[in-house]
Amino acid sequence: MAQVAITAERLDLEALTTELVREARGDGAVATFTGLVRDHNQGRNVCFLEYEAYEPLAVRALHRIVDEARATWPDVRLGLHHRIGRLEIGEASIVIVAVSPHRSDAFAACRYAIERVKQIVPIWKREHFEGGDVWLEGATADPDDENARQAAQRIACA
Amino acid sequence: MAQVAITAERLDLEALTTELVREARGDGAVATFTGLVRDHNQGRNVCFLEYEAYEPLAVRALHRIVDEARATWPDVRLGLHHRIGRLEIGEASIVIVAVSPHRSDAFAACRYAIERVKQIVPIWKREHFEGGDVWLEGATADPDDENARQAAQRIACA
Amino acid sequence: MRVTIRLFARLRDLAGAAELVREVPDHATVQTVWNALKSEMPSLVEYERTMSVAVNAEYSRMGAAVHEGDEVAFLPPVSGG
Amino acid sequence: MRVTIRLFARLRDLAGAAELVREVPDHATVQTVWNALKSEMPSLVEYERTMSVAVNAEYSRMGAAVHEGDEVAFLPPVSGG
Repeated sequence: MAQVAITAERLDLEALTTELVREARGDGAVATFTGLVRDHNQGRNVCFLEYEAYEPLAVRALHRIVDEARATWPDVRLGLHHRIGRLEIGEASIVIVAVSPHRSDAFAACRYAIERVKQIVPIWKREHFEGGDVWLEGATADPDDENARQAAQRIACA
Repeated sequence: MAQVAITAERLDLEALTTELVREARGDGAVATFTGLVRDHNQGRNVCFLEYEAYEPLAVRALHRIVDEARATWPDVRLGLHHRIGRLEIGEASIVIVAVSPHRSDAFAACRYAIERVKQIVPIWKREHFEGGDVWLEGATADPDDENARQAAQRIACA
Repeated sequence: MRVTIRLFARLRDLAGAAELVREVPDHATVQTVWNALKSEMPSLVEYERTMSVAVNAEYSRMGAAVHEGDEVAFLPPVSGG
Repeated sequence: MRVTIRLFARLRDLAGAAELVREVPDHATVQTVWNALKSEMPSLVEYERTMSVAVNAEYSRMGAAVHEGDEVAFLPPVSGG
């Protein structure tokens, strides 16, 4: 199982974790994050979401996040899988796993990773709600924006 | 599956998560923490660990942590399972799951919970290492120590 | 020379196409490609200040040179996670 | 009156018993119970400043009253997680 992936398949947090902790005899901490599709957003009743990615660039952006995290937390091993296509309410759109000797780094790297995903990974979601649909738009992706990167690092509470 | 538990059985993060996210149609974030037995500690080669609990008080202390977290993060649902007995290298001693509408609260409550477990839950581990064994001792448990609680809350980065 | 233009999410909806092939002058930059595209499809201009660009699936800049056969992508603000 | 004393982890090892039943005077407190115990087993005294106490599986204080049949626990610093 690849450390990073963009996939139309159902995500499997447990399999990704198993892969990362294999022979992790020196690691004492695993922090994970899972993003789920919610049934409402900004006052709208959501029916389902549709995720689209610029796949080759999205995979590179995920690898970039892994590299950035390694530079800050050298002992952390990070896995990130993002799903695309149609997702129903309650399904997982993203799973992130951080394995580390100590919990502090595992939590920080995991949190950092989800913040960076929202900043620089070329994925878009179209929300299908009762009465219409709308493309959600967040951050202008710029991996070289050091202010954004530092904001993610502050939020990570390292 | 109970929200909190002290058990000699192998822990099941996925089952606990499934239980907590059932009908979680308004929740978009799941943060988890798993503690694993490491093969070394303070320069010693660890063979295995043995966990002991004062079970009725430990269960109450876990419930207390759930209540404290609810007071700070009312939208978070928290699950904590701690294993006791003999644990081999790489096995999970604790799993914590925090489910929330938003990721910030999920991360904070999850981190808060593990810090509080280490402060106030009457569980002890005996480390069996190459050449002997030793009881590890951390914090003097005092649930009414507000300084300790606030320290946990600061670390949670709420 | 010929380049392939890739459009995503709402930019794709506005253009009515995910992929376009266009002739651009030699020594063109990403900016040249964009200028031609927005002349052709004025509704895209609202993304001019918020979009990102990529060349051959690497993030790039408006001033970057493009070459024969390059894939030039225009990306609305992202919303993954 | 009679109380049950519970000891855990290294306190248990030092005492050589997880559970003891002892007679204590009426109107005893947790402190009374502890004082009797450390007289009997002086090696336990090293935990006097770091231990926690519980009565009937609720955290308590040295000054708390104990009653006939209570379970009084002495807990070394914890190390769960």
